[in-house]
Amino acid sequence: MIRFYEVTKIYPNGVTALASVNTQIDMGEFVFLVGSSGAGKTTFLKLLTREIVPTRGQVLLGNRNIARLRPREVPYLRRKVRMIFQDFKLLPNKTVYHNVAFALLVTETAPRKIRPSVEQALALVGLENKASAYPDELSGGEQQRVSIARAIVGDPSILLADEPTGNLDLETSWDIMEVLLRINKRGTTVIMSTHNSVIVNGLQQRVIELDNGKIVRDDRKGVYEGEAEHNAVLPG
Amino acid sequence: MIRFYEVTKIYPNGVTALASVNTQIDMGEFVFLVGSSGAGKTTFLKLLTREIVPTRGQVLLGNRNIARLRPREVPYLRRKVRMIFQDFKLLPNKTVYHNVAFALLVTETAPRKIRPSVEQALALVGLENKASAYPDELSGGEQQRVSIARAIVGDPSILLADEPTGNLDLETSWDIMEVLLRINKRGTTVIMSTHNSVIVNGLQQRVIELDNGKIVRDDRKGVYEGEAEHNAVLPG
Amino acid sequence: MRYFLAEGWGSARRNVSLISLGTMAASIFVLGVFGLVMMNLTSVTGHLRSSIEIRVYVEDSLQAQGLEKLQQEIESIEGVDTLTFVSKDEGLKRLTSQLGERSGLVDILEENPLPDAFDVRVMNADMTPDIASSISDLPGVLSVSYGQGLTEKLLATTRLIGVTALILAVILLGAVLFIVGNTVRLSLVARAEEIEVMKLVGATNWFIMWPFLIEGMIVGFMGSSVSGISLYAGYLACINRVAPVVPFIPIIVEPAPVARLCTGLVVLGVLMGVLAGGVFVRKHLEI
Amino acid sequence: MRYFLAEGWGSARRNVSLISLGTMAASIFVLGVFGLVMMNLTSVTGHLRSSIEIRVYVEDSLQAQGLEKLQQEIESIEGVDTLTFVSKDEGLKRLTSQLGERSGLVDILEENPLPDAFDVRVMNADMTPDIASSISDLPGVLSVSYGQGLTEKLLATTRLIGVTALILAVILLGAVLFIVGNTVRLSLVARAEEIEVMKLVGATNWFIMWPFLIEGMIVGFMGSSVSGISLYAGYLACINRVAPVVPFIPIIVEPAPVARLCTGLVVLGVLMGVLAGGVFVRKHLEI
Ligand SMILES: Nc1ncnc2c1ncn2[C@@H]1O[C@H](COP(=O)(O)OP(=O)(O)OP(=O)(O)O)[C@@H](O)[C@H]1O
Ligand SMILES: Nc1ncnc2c1ncn2[C@@H]1O[C@H](COP(=O)(O)OP(=O)(O)OP(=O)(O)O)[C@@H](O)[C@H]1O
Ligand SMILES: [Mg+2]
Ligand SMILES: [Mg+2]
Repeated sequence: MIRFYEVTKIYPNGVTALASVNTQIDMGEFVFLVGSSGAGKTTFLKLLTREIVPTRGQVLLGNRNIARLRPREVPYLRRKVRMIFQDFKLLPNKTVYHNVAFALLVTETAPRKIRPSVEQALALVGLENKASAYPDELSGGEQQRVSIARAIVGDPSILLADEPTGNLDLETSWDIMEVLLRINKRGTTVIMSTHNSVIVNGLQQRVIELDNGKIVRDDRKGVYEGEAEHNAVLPG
Repeated sequence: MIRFYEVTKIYPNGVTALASVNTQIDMGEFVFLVGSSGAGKTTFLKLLTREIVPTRGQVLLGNRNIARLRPREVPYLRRKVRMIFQDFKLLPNKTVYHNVAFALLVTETAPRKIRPSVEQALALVGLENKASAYPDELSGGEQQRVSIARAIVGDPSILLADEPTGNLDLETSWDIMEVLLRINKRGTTVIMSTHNSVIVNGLQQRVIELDNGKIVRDDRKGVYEGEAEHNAVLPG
Repeated sequence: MRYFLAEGWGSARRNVSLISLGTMAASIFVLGVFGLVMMNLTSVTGHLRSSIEIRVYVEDSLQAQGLEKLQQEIESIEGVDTLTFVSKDEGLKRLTSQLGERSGLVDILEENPLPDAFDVRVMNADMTPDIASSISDLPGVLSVSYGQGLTEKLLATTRLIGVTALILAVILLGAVLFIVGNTVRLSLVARAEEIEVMKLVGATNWFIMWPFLIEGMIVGFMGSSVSGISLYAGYLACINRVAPVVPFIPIIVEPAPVARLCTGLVVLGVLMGVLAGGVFVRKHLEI
Repeated sequence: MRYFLAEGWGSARRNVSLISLGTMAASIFVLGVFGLVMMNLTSVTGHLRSSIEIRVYVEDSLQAQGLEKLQQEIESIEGVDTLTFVSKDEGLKRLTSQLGERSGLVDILEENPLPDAFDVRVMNADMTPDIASSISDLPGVLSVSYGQGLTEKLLATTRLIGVTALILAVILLGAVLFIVGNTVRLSLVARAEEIEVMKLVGATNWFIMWPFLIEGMIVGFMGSSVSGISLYAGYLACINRVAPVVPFIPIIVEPAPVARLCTGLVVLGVLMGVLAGGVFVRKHLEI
């Protein structure tokens, strides 16, 4: 169980990215995190991997306050809570295969289990034939899919997906959503930030909407707000 | 006038990103470039800024073969043909303001014209209040908007937008589209690659669709194909 | 473990490139050249200092017994190493050969004007003046000569050379440590991002650190081996040509001490590499 | 232009950091120390070499006229610098003082056994043996003495020192150029991306290059100034304590040559900085 209790995050330069956020996400849930650009979605997710710590308030995982973890416990947190990064964060001097395998290596997975797992993950995102390419030889969407493969390969108990379909066409996006939903079915909690209204509306899952660092909506079976409205009022 | 004549691009690792592409885009046109991830969209755009040169065939701008430009002519090409990069390519040690001003500085714009132009561009993308932040202090969508501001600030004659709304919510995306359309109205040719079906369908402009490096569709007043179909067939 | 070695080696090959390797090699080479110069300098000044001796002229009145007593007294002075008796006849022979061209002068002498003497060697050349003055106070001693003036100059000079060489050694070693450390670290800066990603993906600090340590070790070993070996071979090749030209200068020609120096350099290189790599990751891990 | 300066300075402050500056300073410092040692060594060996002279003993049969003719003949030999007449009486006086303790020997002589002589100074000490043998072939010359053996040793030694110092200088300069160049370049590697972006945004090559050149110049100037100034001040401070201790060694104590050396170092530093910056961008610009 994930709990945010009065969480406020103010960055060193004075920007308030989250302001007194309270919420609870149960194990096994599938949650969409929506909101306009700069609303605080990435900040929300980063708090869960302890990439940042809250300025005030507590982020609880189970009963542990994540900010209070000892430094040497952090790597183990990050093996349970995997993130699909908005900016991919691939290692430029490793091939696609090794970028994905790396996530298993660090968890000290038995070597003989690594190859089949990696190959399966790459197949899920449709990159079987790019295994030996380096990140800068990939298109934007392909890099994004490598980052997804790396996050799902170890069957994490919590999967954070930050805008995982931003660079993908709708068809590939649906393929990715299928993967995420399947993982969720197996019991993994999935929190996904997205701007893709088609997907949000199509899946009817829980939707948490952030605006300016505050939670302004929390719907079971929500839709992406505002789409209809904007679809009608065309510019130009 | 932009002309692709039998353009083939094979990357050093043997991947064929474009195969015998022929097309023509007139000055002042607005073109959507669509296609699945890895279809060759970014490759198509990079050929126009001479970031890469075709393996076979010719890319003509006016009557000049871009591949044949002398090295010292390339900077002047890139001042006329501005690109919004899919991966933003911001200078990490410059503030937002200076990242945008930089595009004017290199064109030897009169110093007193720089500040108002930069401020106007930042206002257009809604980042007036982030002028003094550094790129790593911005959210994904904000970085994308800086990259857009930098591309439009010099009123280029050709604007290439590679997935400019990938990290933006629909509302901000429409604001950006308004800006691009306004620039297009003033005579700038705009070629925009995108996966955003809502926008493509809403604007009914020319659509070129790539698949596996080939042009498979070229519609005046096109729509984003496949949306209806996928919207219906929900996974899970 | 296999992973770490493979990783360290692989990344050493891919990233560190020739720059830190070259810097390591160049620095170690300079250090080695300096070390060789120092070794030879020490050998030369040592030779010079060991050639200093005190000539003690004995009063003619002294008989065999008196001579023996004086000898014992001199030997009992602290710092005296060995002592040789030089009879007046032998003294004249030596003087004749010392005067060289002008020895005709001696031939016209009717009688040997020289007294008997002792040649005294001291343990530490720096003590020569003190010991000489102690000896001159002994009864039966006519006069004491150790090239007063010249010997003091020689001693001061060798001392100056020694101190200067030591200061230079410290400066050079400091500079080399600084330069090599920084170069290895700079060459790793491009990989701060890699460390960041590893941390985000859940790698433990040790897991991240090992490849860097191994990489530092490899760079240190390879860089210093290159210069150690070329120094060893180059020095011995050179010296075998130089030594015959200046046979009177006691240059070091045996391979053993040179080999020891070069081995020391390689060890130093490896230590520097590992340290630089270790310090770098530690900093970026913010442990 | 204002842009370039501001940019070069700004990025020098932000990026290059203390590492290349420190490396530059350390390297230049080592180079400077070596330069000072070389200067003093040259001064000392020069002093030693200039103290070599040829003593020409003249046959007793030679009269005033014959002496004059011989003097002219010697002076006309190539390489002879100056020539002083030493009468037999003066010669005896000098010998007396040379013999020091043993001068009692001279007192018992009834007659001065020494011949008249010339002291000949040569222009280049290396030519001493040749000139001496030319002189000894002249009629009226009894014998020639220049400390045969010892002088050859001295000459060989100073030559060895000179050659060694030169080789070391070349090695050291090479190493410093290599190290400084690479460090400055390494510190710029993180900015290869920046150059890439500048190119994509339409900056001309010159526009990209200038800030790097200025930055290289600033780093070079600051790094070498730091060590140049500290070297100058440090040397003069030290030498004023050392010089009185060894008055017989001709150490360089005047500020002028030291200042020249340090200025040279600063110029070298600036050149290296600019070059390293220039080479780096050129490479990444792929002009
Ligand atoms: N530098 C490169 N070296 C090798 N292969 C490359 C390189 N850049 C792209 N490719 C390959 O070329 C193909 C086309 O890439 P491109 O970037 O043009 O696709 P795209 O249409 O922009 O895709 P996306 O929507 O995912 O950004 C892909 O298969 C990609 O892997
Ligand atoms: N490292 C940082 N330092 C300072 N300010 C930051 C930092 N990271 C984010 N911010 C600011 O915090 C706010 C929230 O950022 P966040 O990245 O959480 O937004 P987001 O919802 O992920 O937006 P997007 O959809 O554009 O990715 C933004 O205004 C951003 O400028
Ligand atoms: Mg974000
Ligand atoms: Mg692309």
